[in-house]
Parts: sequence; C-alpha cells; structure tokens
Amino acid sequence: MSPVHFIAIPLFAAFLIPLAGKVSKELVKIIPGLVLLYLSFVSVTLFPIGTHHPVVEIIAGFKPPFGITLYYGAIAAFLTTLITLIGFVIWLYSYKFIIREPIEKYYMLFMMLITGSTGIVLTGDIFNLFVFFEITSIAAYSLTAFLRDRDGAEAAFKYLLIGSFASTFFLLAIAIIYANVHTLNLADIAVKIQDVPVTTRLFVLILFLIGLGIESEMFPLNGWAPDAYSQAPSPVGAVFGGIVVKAAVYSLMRIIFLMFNSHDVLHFLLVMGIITMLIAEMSAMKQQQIKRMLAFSSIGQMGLVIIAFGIGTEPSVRAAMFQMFNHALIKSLLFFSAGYLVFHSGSKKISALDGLGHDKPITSFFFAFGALAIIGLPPFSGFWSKLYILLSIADAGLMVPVVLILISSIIEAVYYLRVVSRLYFYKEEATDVRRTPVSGLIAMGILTVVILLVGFYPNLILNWMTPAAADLLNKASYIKFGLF
Amino acid sequence: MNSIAYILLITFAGAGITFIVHHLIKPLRDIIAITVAASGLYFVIQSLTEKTKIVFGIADFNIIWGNTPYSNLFAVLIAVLGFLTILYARDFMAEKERLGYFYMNLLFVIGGMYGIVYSQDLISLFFFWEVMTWSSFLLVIYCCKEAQPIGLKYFVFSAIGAYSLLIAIVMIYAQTGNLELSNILQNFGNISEVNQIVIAVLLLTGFGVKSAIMPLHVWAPDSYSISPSPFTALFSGALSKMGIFGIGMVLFKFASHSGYFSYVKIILAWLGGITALLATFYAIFQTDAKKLLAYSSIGQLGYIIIGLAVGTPLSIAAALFLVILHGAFKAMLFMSVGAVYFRTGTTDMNSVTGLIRKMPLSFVTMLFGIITVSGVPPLGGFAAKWMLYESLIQSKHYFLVIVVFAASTAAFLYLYKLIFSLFLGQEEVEWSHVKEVPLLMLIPMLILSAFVLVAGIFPGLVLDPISHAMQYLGNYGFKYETSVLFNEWGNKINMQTVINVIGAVFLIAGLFVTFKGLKKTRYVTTKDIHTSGEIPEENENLTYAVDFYKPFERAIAPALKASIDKIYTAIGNNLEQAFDFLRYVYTGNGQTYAMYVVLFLSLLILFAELIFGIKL
Amino acid sequence: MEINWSAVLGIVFTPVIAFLVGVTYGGLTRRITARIQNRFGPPFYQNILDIIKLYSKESNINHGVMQHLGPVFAITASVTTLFFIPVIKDSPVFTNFSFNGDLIFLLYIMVFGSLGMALGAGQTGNPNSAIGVSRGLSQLVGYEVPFVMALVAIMVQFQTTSLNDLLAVQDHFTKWIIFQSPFAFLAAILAFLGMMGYAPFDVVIAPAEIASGPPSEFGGKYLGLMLTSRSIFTFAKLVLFTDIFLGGAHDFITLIIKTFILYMIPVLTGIVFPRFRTEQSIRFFWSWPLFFGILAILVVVF
Amino acid sequence: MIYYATSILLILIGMYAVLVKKNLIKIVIGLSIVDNGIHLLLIAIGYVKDGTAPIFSKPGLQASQMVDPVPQALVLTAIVIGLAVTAVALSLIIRLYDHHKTLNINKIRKLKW
Amino acid sequence: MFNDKEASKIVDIIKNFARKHSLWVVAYGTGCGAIELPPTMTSRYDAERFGIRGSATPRQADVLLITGYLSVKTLKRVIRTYEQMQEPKYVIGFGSCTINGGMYWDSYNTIKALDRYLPVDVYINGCMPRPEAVISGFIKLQQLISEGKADGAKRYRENLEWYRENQRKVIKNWRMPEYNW
Repeated sequence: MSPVHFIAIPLFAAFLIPLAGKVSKELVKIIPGLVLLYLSFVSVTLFPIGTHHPVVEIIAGFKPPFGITLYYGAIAAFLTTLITLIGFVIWLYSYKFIIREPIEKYYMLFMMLITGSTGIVLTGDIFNLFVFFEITSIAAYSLTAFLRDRDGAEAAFKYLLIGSFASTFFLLAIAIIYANVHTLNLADIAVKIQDVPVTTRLFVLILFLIGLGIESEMFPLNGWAPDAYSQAPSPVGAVFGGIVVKAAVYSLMRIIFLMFNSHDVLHFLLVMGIITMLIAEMSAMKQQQIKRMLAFSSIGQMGLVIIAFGIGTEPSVRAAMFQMFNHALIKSLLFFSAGYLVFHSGSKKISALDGLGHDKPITSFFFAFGALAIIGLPPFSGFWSKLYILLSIADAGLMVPVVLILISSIIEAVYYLRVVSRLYFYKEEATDVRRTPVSGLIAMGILTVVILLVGFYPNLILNWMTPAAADLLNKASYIKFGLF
Repeated sequence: MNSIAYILLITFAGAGITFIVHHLIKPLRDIIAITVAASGLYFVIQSLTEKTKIVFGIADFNIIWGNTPYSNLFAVLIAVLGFLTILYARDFMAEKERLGYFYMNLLFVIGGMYGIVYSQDLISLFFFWEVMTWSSFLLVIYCCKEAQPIGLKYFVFSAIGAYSLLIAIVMIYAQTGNLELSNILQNFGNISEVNQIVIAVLLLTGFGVKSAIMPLHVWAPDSYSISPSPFTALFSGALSKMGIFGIGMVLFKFASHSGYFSYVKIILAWLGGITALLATFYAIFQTDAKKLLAYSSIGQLGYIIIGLAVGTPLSIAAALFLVILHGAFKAMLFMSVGAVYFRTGTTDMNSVTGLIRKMPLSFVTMLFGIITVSGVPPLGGFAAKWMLYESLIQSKHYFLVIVVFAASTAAFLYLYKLIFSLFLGQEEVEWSHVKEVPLLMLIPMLILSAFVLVAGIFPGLVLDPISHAMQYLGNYGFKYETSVLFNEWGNKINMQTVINVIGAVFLIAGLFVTFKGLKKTRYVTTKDIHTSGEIPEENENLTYAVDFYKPFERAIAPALKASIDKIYTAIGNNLEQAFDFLRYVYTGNGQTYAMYVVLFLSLLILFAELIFGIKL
Repeated sequence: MEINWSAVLGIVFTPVIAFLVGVTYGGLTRRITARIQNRFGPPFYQNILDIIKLYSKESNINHGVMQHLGPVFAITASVTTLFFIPVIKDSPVFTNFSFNGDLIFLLYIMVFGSLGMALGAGQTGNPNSAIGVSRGLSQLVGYEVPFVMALVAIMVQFQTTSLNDLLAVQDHFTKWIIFQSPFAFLAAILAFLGMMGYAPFDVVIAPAEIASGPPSEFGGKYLGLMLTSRSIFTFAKLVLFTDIFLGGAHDFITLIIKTFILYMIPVLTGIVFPRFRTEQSIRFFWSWPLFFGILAILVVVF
Repeated sequence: MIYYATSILLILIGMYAVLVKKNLIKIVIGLSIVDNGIHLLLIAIGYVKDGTAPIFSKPGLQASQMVDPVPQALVLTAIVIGLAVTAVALSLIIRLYDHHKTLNINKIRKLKW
Repeated sequence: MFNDKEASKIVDIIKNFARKHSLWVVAYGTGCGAIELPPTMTSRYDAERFGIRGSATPRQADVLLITGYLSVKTLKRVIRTYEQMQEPKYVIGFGSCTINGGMYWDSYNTIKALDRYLPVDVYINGCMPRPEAVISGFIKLQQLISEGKADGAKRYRENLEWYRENQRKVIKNWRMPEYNW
C-alpha cells in the first residue's frame, strides 16, 4: 500500500461512477462509500508508518527534484486520515440526503473533491499543488450549484469568480518562483529560495497569501464563503468546512513554513486571523438563515486556526491542528443536522425552526450537541482545542488575542444558543412526522461519539498531533526527506 | 478507587443513566435520581474522614482531585442540598414534561459542583466550571419561551465570567508553566506583582459572576425567578457558593503576596456592601416572590463577599458560616415559595394571599427562613450576622458596617412582605382549594428548618468544620465554643443563654395568653375585621399588597433610578447594531468581492514595509 | 445544683419593676400631655387600669395562630431585652444575663418583637394593619441607621461591644459618654425619637388615619399583653440609653431620675409636633441624625 | 522583454474587465485574458532567445540553447484548467440568465449580508 | 386567708373598678350628636379624667356610643360594629332619637327604639345633650358597671333570637356574616 492510493483510487472512482450510473443507481451510491472505506482503512494502516517516518513516493520514476513526489509525513498522515474519515461520514450522510438527480454527478464531483484534497495534502510539488487545487475548486464550484436553483448558481458564480482570482495569483506566484529557482519541488524550492532577492520573495509571498488566503477564507478574501456554504447541499457544506478549507490552510501553512518562515509573516497571519474571526462572528450574530450562520461560524473558526498557526510555536501549531480536527467534526455535525432541520422545516430561515426539537428530537439533539461543542464547552472536544490554542498564545506572551478569542466565543455562544432555544422552547406541539433517515442519524451519531470520546480523552488525538506539528514546523526534515 | 472518584463517577454516570431511563422506564427515573444523589451524599460523608488524592493525566496536564477541609465544607453543602433538592423535585416536577432532561442536567450541575470543589488543578476546575455553567443554563431555559432571553443573558454573563477565569488560568500557565494548584500556590509569589493583581482580579471577576457581585449580578434575578423551583433552591443555595468557593481560594491562597492586594480587597468589600444594599432595595419593590428571593440572594452573597474580603478570622468564619446557612435558608425559602407555586400556580405576591391555614408547614418553613435571613435571634442567622458585624467593627470598616447594617435592616422589609403576601393577610376565596404539599416536598423543608435552629443554638457545631477549612486557608486563631461566640475584643455572646431566656419567656407568655380565657377565645375568619361596619363581599379584595412599600419607595426614589441592567441592555443592543453594520461588508456582489481581493493585494504591496518589514 | 438566689430574684423582679415603672411613665405621659393641653388629665395609674381591664375582657377573638402569638413575640422581645441590660450598675440582683450578650445582640433582639407583632398583625387580614406594618418597617430602616452609627462610634471609641464594659468606663459623671461622644449621643437621641414612636414619628399607629395600624384587630388579652410589653420595652430602652450615655445608675432613685429625663425628650417633642409622613420621617432620619452619626465616627477615627 | 510587458498588460486588461464590466460574459472573458496573460508569462520565463525545442534533435546541442520545457508543460496544463473553469463559468451564466433574465452582475445579488 | 368565694369577689371588685375607670369609646357618629363629642373629650370638659378615651377600632372598645338617629342602613353597620366588640361591652344611646325616634318619629327609614335592636345600657336624653349630660351619662354607666348591672352584652347573647328577629324585620337585605357566638 502506498499513499498514491489516496489520489488514484478516488480519481478512478470519479470516472467509474458515471459508467456505473448506467448500470445501477445503487451502485453509484455504494461505490464512493466503498472507496472511502478502503481509503480510511489505508489511512489508518499507513498512519503509524507516516507518523514515524515520512514516506516519499516518486511518481513516474523521475527522482526529485525533477519528478513529482508525494510526501506522506506525519501531518499528511493526519490530514488524509481526517479527510477520508470525514469523507466517509459525509458519504454516509449523503446516502439518503442526496435524493435529487443527477446523483452520479454528485458522487463524481464528491470523489473529485476527495482526490483534490488528498492531493493537496500529499503532493510535494508546487505545480501539482496548483493542479489539485484546481481540481478541488472546479468540483467545488459545481457542487455549489448542484441544486440547480437560482441562489446556488449565484453562489457558485461568485465562488468561481473569486476562485479564479485565487488560481491566477497562485499560478503567477508559481511562475515567478520558477523563473527564479527553476524548480517546482517544494523541498527544492525551500532550499533555493533563500538566494532569491528579497523583493521577489516578498512579492511571491503576497501572491501566495492572496491565492491561498482566498481558499482558507481569510478576511477580506472570503466573500464567496458564506454564499457557497449556505447554497450548497448540506453535506457539501460539511465537505467545504471539514475538508476543503483544511487542505487549503494546510497548504498555506506548509508554504509559509517552508519558504517564508519569518516572524513578520506569522504576525501578519495572526492579525488577519483575529480580524477574520471577529468579523465573521459578528456577522454571524444577526443572520436569518441557519446555514449562512454556520458558514460565518466556519469562517470564524478558520480565523481561530489561522491565529494559532500565526503564533508559530510548536504547541500552537499542534493546537491549531487539533482545532482543525475538532472543527471538521463538529461543523460537519452541525451541517448535517442543520441540513435535516432545514429539510424538515421547509425553510432556510432560523425563525422557521421553532419547536422542531419536539418533532425531530434526535436531529435537534445533534444540533444542540454540536452547538455546545463548537462554543468550546467541556466535556466536548472543542473545549480542549480552544484551551490549547489559548495556552499556546499565552505561552508566546500575547494576551490580547486570548481576550479577543474569548469575546468571539461569547458571541458564538449567543447566536448558537438562540437557535437551540428556538428548536426546543419556542413552540410546544409536534406537527410533522417525517423521520430523519437512519443513515443520516448514524453519520451524526458517529461524529457525536467521536466528539465526546475526544472530549473525555483528548490524548487519543493529541498524541498523534505532536509529530504532525513537528512535521509541519521542521523544515529541515522536510527538505531532507523530500530531496532524499 | 476512593470516595471522590466514586462521587464524580456516580453523579455523572447517574445523570446519563437517568436520562436514558426516562426514555425507557419512566417510574424508575425518580428512584435512580434520588439514589444517585443519596449515594453522592454517602460518599461525601465517607470522604470527610479520608484525605485522598487522585492523579491522572489528561492531554498534557495532570488532573488532580483531592479533598481539603475547605472543599469538604462545600462538598457537604452540595451533597445535602443536592439530595434534598432531588427529593423535593420528585413531587414538584411530577406533572412536568422533559423530566429526563431536567434530572440529567440537575445531576450534571451537582456533579459539576463536586468537581469544582474537589479539583486540585485549574484545568479540571475550569472543566467542571463550564459543565456546571451549561447544565445550569439548560435548566434555566427549561421552563418556557419566556425563559430563553433570560437564559441567554445568564449564559453570556457566565461565559464572561468563565472566560475571565480562563484568561487568568492561561496567564498563570504562561507565567508558571503549570496548572496544579499546589504548584501554583508555591510559585505564585514569583510572578510579577502586576500580573499577580491582574490574575487575581480576573479570577475574582470570574468567580464574582456566579456569586453575583454588583456590576455582574444582572443575570441573577431573572434567572433565579424563571428556573424551576427545586433547581432554584440548588442554584441559589449551592451553585452561587461556587463563586464564593473560588473567591475564598483567590483571596487567601493566591494573592496574599502582593502589597497592592489590600486595595483589591477593600474594593471587593465595598462592592459586596453596595451589592448587599442595592440588592436589598431592589428586593423590596419586587412583586414576584422568586424574584424577591433572587435579589435577596444577591444581597446575602454580598455579605459573604464582605466577610471574605475583610479577611479577619472572625469575618471569614462569618462568611463561611453564612455560606452554609445561606445554602440552607435560601433553599428553604425557595422550596417554600415553590410549594406555594406548586399549589397555586403563581408566585405573584399581589394575587396569592392568606395560605397560612392551608399550608401550615410551608409557612413554618418560610417563617424559619425569614427569621434566619433577617438575622434575628435565636436562629442561625443571628450568629452569622453577629460575627460579621463584630469583625467589621474590629477591623475598622466603620462605614461598611453601617452599609451592611442598613442593608440588613432594610431586609426586614422584603422578608415581611414575602411572608405577609403569601401566607398572611386575607384568606381569599380564590385560594380556598389549596392544600398542604405532599410529604416528600415537606421533608427537605423541615430538615433544613431543623438545621437552622440547631445552627442558631449551637453555632459551634457548624464552626468546627469551618475552623478546619480556615486553617487550610491559612487563618488561625478564632475562638468559639459550642454555643458561645467571642469577638476580637473578648466580648462574647452565649447563644445557649439567649435561647433559654427567649424560650422561657416565650413559653410563659405563650401559655399565659393561651390559657387565659381559653374558652371564650375564638377564631374568626379574616373577613371579620374592622371595616367601619361595612360588610365585605365574599370575593371582595381586602388585601393590601400592591405597592406595599410605596412610602419607602418615595423616600429612596433617587437611588433606584440608575439601573445597571439597563446599561447592559443598552450596551448589548448597541453592540448588536454595530455587528449588524459590519456584516454589510458582504454586499452580495461578486465583483465587490473581487475588488476586495485586488484592493487587499494592493494594500499588501503598498504597505509591505509596514507589515513585513521589507520594502518592496 | 446551687441556685444563685439573688439572680433568681432579679429574674423575677426585673420585669415586674420594669412593667410598673413603664406603665407609670405611660400614665404620667398622658397626664403631662393633658396639662400641656390645659386639661386635667387621667390619674397616673390610668394605664394600669386600662391593662387590667383589657386582661379582664371576657371574650377574645383571633384570626389565627400568628395573631395569637404576635403579642407573645413582643413581650418575649421586651423581657429578653431587659434581661440582657444591666439595670442597676454592679448590682448582683439586677445584672441578670447582661454578661452573655452585647450591643449587637440588643440591636437585633429589639426588632424581634416588632417583627413578631408585624407577623401577628399581618395575619389579621386588616388592610390597616398591613399599612401600619409597612410604615413601621420603613421607618425602622430610617432610624436604625443613625442609631447604629452612634453605637459603632461608641463601640470603636471604647473598644468594646459589651454594655458592662461601657458602664465600667463611665465611673464618674465627667466620663459619661454623653460628654465623651456628644455627636453619637445626638444621633442616638434623634433615632430614639423614632424608636419611641411618639409624634412626629407616630405614623405607624396614626389612630385617626389607619385605625391604630398594626394592633387594630387586637383586643382584650392580646392588646393587654401588647401594652404590657410596650411598657416593659419603654423602660428597657430607657435603661439602655441611660447605661450607654448617662453612666447607668447605682440605685433606683438615680435610675428613675435619669430615665425620666430621657423619657421626657420624646414625650415633650411629641406633644408639640404634628405627624411626619413616612417618607418625610425617613428623610429626616437620613439627614441630621445621619450627619451626626458620621461626625461621631469621624471624630473617633481621627 | 516584450513578452513580459505584454503578459503583464494582458493581466491588467483582464483585471480591468473583471473588476469594472458589469456583464457576466465580459467578466468571464476578462478572466480568460488574465489566464492568457499568465500563460504568456510562463512561456516567456522558459524562452531562450534563438533557442530550439527541448529535444536533442541534433548532436552537439547544449541544454542552455533549448527553451525550458517545464513551463510549456505547465502552460498546457494551465490552459486545460482555464478551459474547464471557463466552461463551468459559462454554464453557470446560462443558469443565472435562466433565473434572473439578466446578465448584469449588480442585479444578481440575492445572497448578501 | 380568703376562701375562693371571697377571693373571686375581690377579683371582681378589682375588675369592675378597672372596667369602670377605663372606658374606651367607639363613637358611631351617625347623626348630629357627633358634634357634641369633641368638646366632651377636649380641654373644656376633659372626659379623659374619668378614664374615657376614644378607641380606633371596635376590637379595642368597651362602649359603643350611638350619637343620634339610626337609619336602617346605618343600623346594619352598627350591629356589625357591636358584634365585633369584645365583652364586656356597653351601649350608650345618645340623644332622643335613640330613645323614640325624636324628631324623626314618623320617618319611614329611621329606627325608632334602639333598644329593640341592641341592648342599650344607658340613654342620654336631649336634642342634643350637652357635654355635661354626656359625662353624666358616662358616670351613670360607671355606676352600673361597679354594681355589676351593666350586662347588656349578656342580655344580647341570651335574647339573640329576639334581637335578630327585630333586626331582620327592618333590614330587608339581610346579608350579615354569621358569627360563631
């Protein structure tokens, strides 16, 4: 087994699905599940290996720095595991949720997204990174418009517009880098970029910040995010929040730690993270639509992750990873439950959710659970990651971000709890008898159990987080293994 | 395994089991809840004799649970009140919905409180603090739609408190690199003085929210009054004490090193005094019994804070004595008001009246409660007030003692209004169907009543554990006997004599008045009163309850105009408006977003020097 | 068990003497009032006759057990207050229990009776009673504050809270606290006006307005017990003030003289003044008396 | 040098179109122009004056005389991606026109705030 | 030593002495006679020297003073007030109207003879009686009390049915509360 499976198999599945669609609709639904199950299995088996010692896979026989490599280190192991597992849960949820035709296109694009995301995480080549980025993006644009309604198309177009900008700048940055160092291998670039004139490096940095910042939802580059999150089908929202953004942030941080590891850059990230978080949380406060609210909350959480990365110490990076993990889990749970809540209430509005807690006790329970977890209350997993972020920030001697993070947590609590209140306490009688399908409930149940488990026993994840953080921060080892 | 582990395990697991059982076998639910609370009580008593410590690692931290004399004091309070509350809830909540939810959160609250007092490190302290916070929030919003904004307010304030705790914890971690209590206490002096003060103030703010110190109290009246009565008893009786627990720890274990700290203490003491006075004034003008009690709670917590902040042995003893006592009497009062609510369906003091003959035992409970609150001898409240005043005078807080005294005198007003409106006064036809509450609700009330009586006669019995707790806090040398209290000037009061004299005189006079002309003494209804010869109709309202203290209100009107609550509301609304304004950044026009991107790019390039330190 | 007979004697006789003195003072008040109003007035023993008559009423009514116990609370408070005050200085007979309590205790036991009465009055269901109680409690808040300030000033000045210690300090008339701490005395005596409940602070019972307020449903033995209690309580308060400010008394004659002089202050004020409204009286207590109280404390502190 | 200048000019023209033009089609055209600008830039980076194709077609040919093959490969990929994006964009525009009956981007802002 | 009988006799004497000298009056100012009371109580005639003082409520009062004519409407109130008083209690009819209706002898709604409805102990005649007459009436009552003859309350209780019958005759809308005598 090799890390190539992560890219090849979903890609293959993506092309297989339309064919399978000719045979049977059920097959279309089952194939992604099987693929993701297999990938999860692979990721879990490879996990200890990658964590212990990075695996570098050479594609097509060219040796680095000339050929394309896959770098499966601790952090890649962690992220692929996260992506595949979340992907599997999302598939489980989609199984009954996506009932609109064309199902095969949905699953095809979904597989493309998985391919792209794992590719971003795994690749050791900057242009390859760009390509995977584009795969992810195009799949994401299409998925956003999947429902074929007016707003979906609008959101997708905005996403596309901004996303094209991102890819443009990214490509420009690659061009400039290539012009200067004549290599595309990340490890090689990391070695050679030191000789490049400072001005050029800075320009490249800015272009990367913009290009990847758009995908990692940094303010003011995140105009697309609320629309895309809220108009895409709910599982796709979970994919965005749980997979795509994580991959984007990872690549941003990888590039920054490899090429531009300076305090000023990190401080800039810190400040941008804070601004992103605050503005997103404040905007979420008065949203009328539940999914839009979740989108803003997602942006806010990514702000938090960026803050933690911006501190740039090992504990903080570890905390950021932990937060990414928790956010992927919890936000997926929230999107899942919100999806069914919206479906049952027949309206995207928060005000339409009154009393759903009585009609749909289990789904509503999951939403409430997720709300409590994402605010960062113990004993849920969100508590630990937030705590670690705060501790690491304070360890770095900064107090202002701590205060601001906590203020935004309070705002977060306010808008989430408002929704929870509405669910349970605004109307007493039950009206609707439609049931949430079992597969959806199982998906949410899995997430819930994991959240609680991690909440009570954070070492479960934290133990794997330490090598991942070290991997991300340790440029030398990356260069060493990346170039043999 | 030892007792503490059992306590936490049983309570938390019991909470989950209760919730599940509620959905499977409804009748078992109450039994399980009561069993859980009872076994918690059993193990707390077990743990009193042990001195144990559990250490295990979670994440990167050592989690340490252990008991100290100080925590034992609070644990007993929690255990007893928790048990009695659940006992009381059995019948009170019988007809309500969502009982699984109720019992689960109630047990979570109890478990969270156990956790707080047994935590020997700040991580688990904060962990349990938050557990307690959200489970109590869920109980506050339990009742109805009206409770939602109130619950939200409670949660926001709790979150502010919890997060200032968290900031302090984070600062401590940054300064000492460790979060174990024993370790922190050793190294706290090494932190710079400014940081010490900041940490202490943050901790005090955090704990102060739960104990409702003045500028942070606004959540309390509404939350207390809207939450279901059994929980309110626990809320006011035990949960608010967690703040006190923390404040005690901060004042005596943490920040005793810095010289500036005395100023913090003085400010805290005065805040407590103002809290006591203003809360009392607000309580006087309430028309809802639970709201009145809520303000009363705030006021009483003010006394406790004064006692702690003044910090002489006697004042700490008074504060801790009040902690125990307030737990008991406020639970009694809330239970008694709850009993009224249980039978009449309202706690509006303007409409309920004259229940004394229908609910005599509830009345007795409330009578004992208000005598204790008012601090009139011979019940326990007097011993506490006595110690508080003496210690304040002897530690030269002359004006504070006046404020406190004014507050506790003004307390007579609302206490009288409470008992008068609900139990005394005209017996209206509207409430003629009312009966005494079931036995299971009476038992907790009567147990607590007996306790306040004993605490009044033999304060030494309660002061024994308190003196142990104070030794843990580093305060020695306060003198007491089983029923004799001494102040620092050597004056004393003998509660035994007091109760003997009062009892004897009361007995003689009572017998005299009873047996003098016994046959010709008859009972007449409350309709048969002097009305200048007019004959009141059967349903005519003769109760004087609306605007009961109008003259007093007129006298102190200027003091009541400023309302902190309104200030907070204004701040909240304006902030929300401002947030609302911010989201107009997202115009919805894709081109604008693209413009943002380009502008951001240009800005970065233009100010590259400023941002990255390199000129582009 | 050895019985201290002189103490027993004191316990038995102190209330009796207090009652007799108090009731006589009450009668004298009526007579003095009458003389000032150019009337002849009732005999000085008129109040005793009233009380005997009330006890001899053949039928009594109550509205419930709290009304029944209200006067009992009142008399318990009066007698207990009396027992914890040294009536005669250094006398083994009349010291009673005064070594077992102190000023703070006295402050609280003094309101015990009013609260008990208030409960009793509350149960009658008469709106007038409730109004009276409301006024009384409001006024209580008014006058307790300056009174406590005065006491705090004294306690701080002499570093004791015990009445016996205060008495021991005033062994010569130049050392009377009235001279040592005049502001405290002023604050206390103004508060004392309110405490006694004569005009202008008689808004509680206000006979022509709210039908005598709290006791309006009390008659017969209940009213009798209340009046007994009031007589004892008046005397107890007078003795307390004498002990605090005027150096107590070594014998009965001095005691009578001192208490009578003290007693005349509220009585004579009451005769010439009309009635304050409740809020007016509260504001009054929070103006000059409070000022004197603060002054007293400041004098002690600096 | 002219290649660099032209490519930057193209990028700027494309940017202008995207940022200022209100018609969705024009915006997409703008995006394409930006893309093309970058492609040109990439080619220009790899260009060697008087260079040959990067094939050892005749003996004695030095690697330095060849144009860099990597940018060309990159550009090929990028063109494909650009095409895909344009296709998606145009299909979205069709969908938008169906729903809104307009192509003015200012009027297509149902999702805001 | 005294025997029981003598002791009770002495107690009776003390009781009667106290009762006699402590007459608390609840004055029911039904008619014009009420104007005569202020001079009686104040400094010119000073009734207080006989132990007579006003009382605020019937619960505390000994004497019910009916100052003038009683209409049917006021009778009801008077009866209630009387029944709320504590025994021993006395009634003084004040002025001619209470005796025979006086100048309202032919009025359709005025009570002619008070004695038919309430047990009157002492009548003071005159229209109006001067304060001297009032005081003399009180002194007469005091005499009756000390002789133990002022037993109006006892009479009322014993002949309750007769009184009730009379009362019911004139009071048409009889909605009096039932007292548990």
